[in-house]
Amino acid sequence: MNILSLFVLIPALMLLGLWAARSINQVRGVMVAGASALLALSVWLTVAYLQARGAGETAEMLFTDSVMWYAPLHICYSVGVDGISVVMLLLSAIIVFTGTFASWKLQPLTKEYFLWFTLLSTGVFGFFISTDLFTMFMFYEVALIPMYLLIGVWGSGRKEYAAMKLTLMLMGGSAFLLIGILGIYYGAGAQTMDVVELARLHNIPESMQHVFFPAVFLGFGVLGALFPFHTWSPDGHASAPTAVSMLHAGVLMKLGGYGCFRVAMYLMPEGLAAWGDFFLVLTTISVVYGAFSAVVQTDLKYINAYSSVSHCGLVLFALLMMTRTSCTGAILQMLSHGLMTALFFALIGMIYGRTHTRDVRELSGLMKIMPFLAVGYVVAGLANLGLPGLSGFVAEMTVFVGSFEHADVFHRTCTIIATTSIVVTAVYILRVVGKILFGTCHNPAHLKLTDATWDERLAVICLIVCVAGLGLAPWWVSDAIGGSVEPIVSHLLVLNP
Amino acid sequence: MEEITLQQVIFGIVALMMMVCSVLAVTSGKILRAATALLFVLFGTSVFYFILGYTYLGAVQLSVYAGGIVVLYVFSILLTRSDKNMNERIPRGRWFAALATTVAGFVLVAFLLLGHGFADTVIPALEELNPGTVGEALIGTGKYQFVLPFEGVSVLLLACMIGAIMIARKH
Amino acid sequence: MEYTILILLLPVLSFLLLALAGMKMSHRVSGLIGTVVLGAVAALSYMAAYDYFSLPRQADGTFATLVPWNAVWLPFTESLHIDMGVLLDPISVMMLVVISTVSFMVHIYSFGYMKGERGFQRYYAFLSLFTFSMLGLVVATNIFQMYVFWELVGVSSYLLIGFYYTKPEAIAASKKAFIVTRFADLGFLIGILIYGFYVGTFSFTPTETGLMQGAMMLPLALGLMFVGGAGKSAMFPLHIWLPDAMEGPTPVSALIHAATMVVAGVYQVARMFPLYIAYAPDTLHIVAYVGAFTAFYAASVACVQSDIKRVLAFSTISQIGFMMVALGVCTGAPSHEGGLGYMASMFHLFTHAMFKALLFLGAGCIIHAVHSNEMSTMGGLRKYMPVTHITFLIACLAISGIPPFSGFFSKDEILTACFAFSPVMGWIMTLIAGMTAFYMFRLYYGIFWGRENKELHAAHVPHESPLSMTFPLMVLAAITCVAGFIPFGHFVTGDGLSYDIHLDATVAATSCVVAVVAIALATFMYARDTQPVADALARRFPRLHEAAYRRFYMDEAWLFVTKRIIFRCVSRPVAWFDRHVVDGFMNFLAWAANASGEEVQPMQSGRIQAYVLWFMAGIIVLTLMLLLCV
Amino acid sequence: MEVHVICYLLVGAVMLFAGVYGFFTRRNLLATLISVELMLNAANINFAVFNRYLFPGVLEGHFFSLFGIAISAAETAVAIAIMINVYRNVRNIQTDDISDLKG
Amino acid sequence: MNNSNLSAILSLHAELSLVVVLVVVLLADLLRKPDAGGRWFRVMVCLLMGVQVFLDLTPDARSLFGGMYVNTPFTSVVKSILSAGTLLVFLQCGEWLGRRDTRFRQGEFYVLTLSTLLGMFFMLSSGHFLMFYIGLETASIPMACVVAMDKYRHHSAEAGAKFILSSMFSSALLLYGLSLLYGTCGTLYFADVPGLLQGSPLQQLALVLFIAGMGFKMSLVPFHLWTADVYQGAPTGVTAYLSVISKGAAAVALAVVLRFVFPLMKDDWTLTIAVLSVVSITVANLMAILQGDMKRFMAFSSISQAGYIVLGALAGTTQGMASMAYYIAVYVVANVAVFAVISTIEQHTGGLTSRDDYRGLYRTNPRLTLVMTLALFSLGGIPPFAGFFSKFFIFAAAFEEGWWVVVFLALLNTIISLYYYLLVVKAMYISEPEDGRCVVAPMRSAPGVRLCLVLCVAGICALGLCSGFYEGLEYWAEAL
Repeated sequence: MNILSLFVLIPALMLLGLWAARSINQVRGVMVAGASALLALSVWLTVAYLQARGAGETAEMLFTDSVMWYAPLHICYSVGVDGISVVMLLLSAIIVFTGTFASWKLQPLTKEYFLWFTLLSTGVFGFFISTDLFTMFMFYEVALIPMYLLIGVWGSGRKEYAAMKLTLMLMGGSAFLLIGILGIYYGAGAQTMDVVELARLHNIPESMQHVFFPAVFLGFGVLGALFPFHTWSPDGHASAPTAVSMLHAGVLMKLGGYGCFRVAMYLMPEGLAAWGDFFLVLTTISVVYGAFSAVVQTDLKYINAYSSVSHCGLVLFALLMMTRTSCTGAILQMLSHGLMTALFFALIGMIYGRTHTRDVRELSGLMKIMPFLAVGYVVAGLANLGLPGLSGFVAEMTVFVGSFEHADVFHRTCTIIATTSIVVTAVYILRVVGKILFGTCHNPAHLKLTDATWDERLAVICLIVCVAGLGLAPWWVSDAIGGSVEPIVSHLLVLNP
Repeated sequence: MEEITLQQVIFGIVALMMMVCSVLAVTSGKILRAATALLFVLFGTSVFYFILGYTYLGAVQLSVYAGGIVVLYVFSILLTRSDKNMNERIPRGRWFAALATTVAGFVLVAFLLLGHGFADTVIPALEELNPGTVGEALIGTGKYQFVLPFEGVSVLLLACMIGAIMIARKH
Repeated sequence: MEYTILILLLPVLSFLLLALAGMKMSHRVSGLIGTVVLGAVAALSYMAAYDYFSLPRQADGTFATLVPWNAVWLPFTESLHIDMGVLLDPISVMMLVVISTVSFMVHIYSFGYMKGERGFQRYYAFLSLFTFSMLGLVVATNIFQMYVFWELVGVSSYLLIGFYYTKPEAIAASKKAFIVTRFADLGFLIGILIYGFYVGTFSFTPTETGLMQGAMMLPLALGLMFVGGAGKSAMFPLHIWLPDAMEGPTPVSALIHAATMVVAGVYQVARMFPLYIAYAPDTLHIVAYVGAFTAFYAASVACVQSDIKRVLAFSTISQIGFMMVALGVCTGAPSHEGGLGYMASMFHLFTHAMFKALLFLGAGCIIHAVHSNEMSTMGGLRKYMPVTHITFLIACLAISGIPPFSGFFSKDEILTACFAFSPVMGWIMTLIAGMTAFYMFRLYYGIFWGRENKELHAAHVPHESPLSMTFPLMVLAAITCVAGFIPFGHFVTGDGLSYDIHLDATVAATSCVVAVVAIALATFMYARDTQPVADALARRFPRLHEAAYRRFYMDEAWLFVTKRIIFRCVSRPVAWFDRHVVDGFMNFLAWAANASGEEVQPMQSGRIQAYVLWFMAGIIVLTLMLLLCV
Repeated sequence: MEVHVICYLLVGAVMLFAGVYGFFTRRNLLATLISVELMLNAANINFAVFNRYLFPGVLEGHFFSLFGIAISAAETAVAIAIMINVYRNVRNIQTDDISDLKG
Repeated sequence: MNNSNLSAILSLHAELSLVVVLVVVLLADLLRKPDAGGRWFRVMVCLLMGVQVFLDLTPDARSLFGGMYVNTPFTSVVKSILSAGTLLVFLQCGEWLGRRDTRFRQGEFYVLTLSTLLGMFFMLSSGHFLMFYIGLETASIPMACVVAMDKYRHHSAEAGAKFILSSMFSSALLLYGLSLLYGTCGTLYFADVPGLLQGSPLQQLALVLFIAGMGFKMSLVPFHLWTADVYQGAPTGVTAYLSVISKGAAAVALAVVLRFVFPLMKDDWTLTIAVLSVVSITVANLMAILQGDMKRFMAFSSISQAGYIVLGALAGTTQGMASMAYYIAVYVVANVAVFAVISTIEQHTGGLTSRDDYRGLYRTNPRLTLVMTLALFSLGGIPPFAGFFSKFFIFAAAFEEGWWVVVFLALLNTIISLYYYLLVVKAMYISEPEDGRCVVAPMRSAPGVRLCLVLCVAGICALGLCSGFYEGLEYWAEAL
């Protein structure tokens, strides 16, 4: 059996295990065992992948396997990874692992919660290992729907509204996506659904590309929080329980960028040429707009959600720049944003779990009360605003340098506009840090609160280590990604000189 | 000016009667009168069948419809006291909509029928269809023979019988 | 010279140790760790300087540029990548010495100053982090490494300013400092992007072809980079963060906001100096004008401030203005042909670092003694704190440009360079030098002479600081006394060739006279118990005094920009737009679906006649559709 | 001169739409049912007429009519049974009485 | 009767076996005590149906009775699906039928339902419009009796009356349409009509009348208005049957007829079907949003599902046929599961079918809720449940024929449909009951219902993930 299938099999086994679990300890046991296994697997995969590349493996996808599934429509269960998927799998595994610990004490209906959570992660893993359009889309949707219940049942605030809005908007995106996928399949002569194969054929008529590129890009873009289809993000994230926000902002939103790159751009370069500038403007707006919106928010999660809009906008922005460096930067940004936003949401969840408020006006002086969480928050904030040595800097700089490589003045102007977001980011991050962590605590009820417990510490430390690890030693990730971005970008560049 | 045949005369009278009675059947304020009008229409229909030479069909029409169904109607009208509380007034807007739709439909159908250009065929007057032919076709299994529909209808009738009894009987 | 990497690694190790395990240590242990490590760093720096300058000069008479360490950290493209490494050349070695010296002194000093403070370990950790970042900045092998450490320095500064995180002023000041410099860094970043794109490298020494391609855009790139430098070095109008940054602990102000970090901008311009001279002389002159204006502005504000740290802060701004001017007035690389300013600037940077650190540390002692920054709580302190008094006086004399203290020599070179550029500039700078002497002695008299705040001092008798604090004062004072005689021109010049410093008699005399007159004026106005002249002046020009005291309303302008424009005019509308227009549209779609559902609901009226009416209507419509369309 | 086929068809059409109109306007369920009878009859006439006039060779239309009569009889029987059931439930058979389910 | 005739008769094995079941049930009903619980009687019926499911399949195409009856492998598979669906409905009906006020009528229920199924079989296998019409009527008239079966409940009677009246109206128009077709073609044999079609305006009218009649059966907008009322008023088991079996049969029959009888008028009927499909999906979705009663809500859901189903007919290709049959199969299991849950709750709470009564259901009946959730997700087209695959295939089929815009509009509508399915999910999982306690107490459903639910869940999960079923359908459809 193919090693990659384990990424789907393990969560499936976890689902069975959870179903059979009778006590909360058994549930936790299953979760920890499964999440650790996934983490170990993804680390192993990363190492194996780098070794294989080091040994001179040049195929676009490694560890490939393909089993015919629905022959009449050429649907296969095909798997394979390149550098991009490998890092995405790694990211997902890390966040599932930490998310498990972040929801260690979740009540009530713990078992059900983890069931849906695991289903969600099944979808995520499945998406990243798939190279078949249909299975990709299937896993994409598998990942979306558990969100509804996870937010609706275990969320907070206007959870019903938010859950519904999030689900419907994302499903709206997937409606666009589905029509696009059908367009690709039939446009390419209904011969195959394999992404690599489709790219090699490269025979979708230009007129069809002009129609279906925006459909696919928009479809994935909704999940990537593309302006103006991002409004599910603030409401959804604000209402979701901690680990779900982590997984959603950390991984699920990355599905959007990944899909835009792997499917929309890779398969329809002529469509990209026609629509690229239009979407570039939207993403530029996303980047700046998200940042400015975050400045005046008062709910911590809203701040982070808008920040995610800005950062995920940067992912799409960089992809549309179509240079090797910028695309590498986009992937790095996905990775980096995934880690740091997960960290953010974890911390916000932990703070909220104690204070029962996320309003920045009601929180103050937490540094003294819960120093561990506060320091974690500062680190997350610094990562978010792009402090060198943490992951955000690496990603953003790669994006900006790469984007500025574009020969076109319009693109470079957009880049300069996008760079302004880093100042605004600093404004809202420092505003929050200053308000809630520093100063003296005004609320006497908060004085009695305790600092993080071991499970929370584990999750936070794990994420901080990853954020710092990526920030301090970016070269290997950058190389691995760059190598895999290369064929895709050169495919694009041949057509869009 | 050509001679007017008996067939034409009968047709004209019957057709006129049927049309008038049709309208009466749906407009009459008294339901028993409507049922009577229906009866006349059904008679008229069987006359048509006779004119066409489909004696067997006409006979069936007479016995089943005029003999069976209309009686059923009369019984049920009396049973449900429909003749007593007949309130047929409907709001003007709805009436207008109903009329407009009907007229539109009729105009459409009539227009299409007239526009189709059906061949002007002559049929031999009063030439009857042999009931034996009918019987043969009814039990044959070949093409243009109808044993299977016959079986199907029998199942249908059986089912309807069971259903109607189930619904109508008191427990 | 591979060991130079240790200069970087040691502080970072110390930082990690203190940050991760600091909470478990006693104050003493953690302080010792930090101090000892810094001592080692200082020793290594001196060794590096010695080793470096004792290497034989190259054939062309310059010191070789050494790169003992360099590795690709983050690859972008073939030619563009961020390297991390150590670059040794005269200015970086000079900076190593300055930073490690001042940092070491501050470490020792903090032992006494921060004694018993909550978060002592954290303080030392941050100090180590800062030192590491600053050292990394100066030894950067390429512009992007410089940017990396530039940002790190900014964050360390943020953390240290906000050290007293329960004080609202400290929080606000740290935030302001970070955001203002961040804004300036945006310019730096864009400058780097342009530089990288057009020149094709991030290295300080681009290839010939790269320069050919990028010559057109270099002025713009360098100008944008200077914006970053101006932010860090508190050039007008980006200076507003620096006075507020005094909310941090005083040793931090000495280290970061006087001696090292704030001169990063100067260092950056010096680093790019060859490119400025060759490709963007006009940009360089803009630097000079900005510097000159800033120097004047800051000096005039400093004349009326009452908070001693604020006075010192404005003095710092003014002095950095001097350095900028010195760089800006250069018209060529060779010291004899318009390149004197480069040497002068670096020299002033060096001497200023020492005496300004001394001033701040002295101010720290005073604050430590009277528990206040306000001059009104001081006066007559010379009796209580003799060591502080003497060292402070030395520093004041140095900054005023009185021979034989170091400031005289460096400032004299600057003035010479200015006069060489244009007499107007020369005279302006001389005037500002006079103002410097005036406000410094106003400060000096206000603290140590003048009317004593008896009630306060009776309640809490001021006392001399412990040795851990006075020792650094004495060391720095000693350096201030002798530094002027260092043959600086031998080591650092615009073109790398050795240059003998010789005083221009006219300039020296003029500046001396101006300084003395200014000191005399200050003595006349402030040395006595009462200050009739100063009060009269303040009464005569109330508007001007008020404006100067309020720093010419720059903070109000800042507040206006942030609160009104960014917060209220951009962010609020954007957020409103997001909620009500973008999101409103989504909600509208949902509402529309619901509403149209209610629109079609009457169709389902429950009346069978209506149902078949629809049925019939459907047939008619479909038929018509087919008849007409197919 | 013969009676043209179209004459029969028009009579059928009049019956059909009389039935349609009746269905639209009648409120008594039995009256509605009477209208449907008209409609069914119209179709049956058509079959017979087409068969006789246009395609006299085989008896498809004839049989269609025949079975049509049978089926409409069955329908009527069931319908009347249901009407009586309605009457038992609500003691009335106006259409207004069967418009509870709506919306 | 000669040998070939005998073998011809035997070739009707699907119908014959169904008739045998029918007769056995009729006799058994006559023999049993009317007021007994009738459990064994129900078990017997289900067992017989279980066997019958496998007797429908035939590997080769046959045309019998001079073309009056045409049986193809594909229609035989569809018959099998319908039989299986009927079996599922029977399983879930046990609880309702065993009730004191209905138990003496269960024999009639089975007989009538089976005769409608027989009618559908005839309809599917007909080779002549007369046969088709008889099948259609057999499939609907007894249905009216079953709808009105809860005869002392006013709503059931009302539903029955509405059903029979609108059914008659539509069948009269259909008949008229067929007469026009006959008048213009001269024959009604499926095999002969294509050669005689000209696409004249009168034939267009006939086509529309025909489609309208079938649209009535499938409840396509605007011929759908009876649906909600009848579904709500009919006994829940009957609603389940109506919503899946008769709808599925009508859809396949329509598709087959359109494809093989009207190939020359393809432009006409594709346009009509496209319009009907889009309008059905949209209007039904908009209406479904507003519904609070579960049965009524499911009625609108089924209307919109019908809109999706006819997309397969719209394609009119082999793939379209296969995906349509697949869609129906998937739709059967999901919808029957939903109705099984609704009916169970209804039976145990004395007739509660409002969505608000489902609040907090998860706390009291987690398994039922889970089944309901899976079924709704499948209906909404959420992977990995079968509904996702069926939607994808049917969209692909329509897309292949160039109906991009229709597919896109249908896709947009899936968002709305997801919305209202989630409303139910929300009620069950998220919403707080009015007084904090769920009105539905914990309950244990009857064994038949449980078996039905297990089968349905198995179908929901397996039909999509195991590709064999669809590939088989595609294979059979190619032999069509």
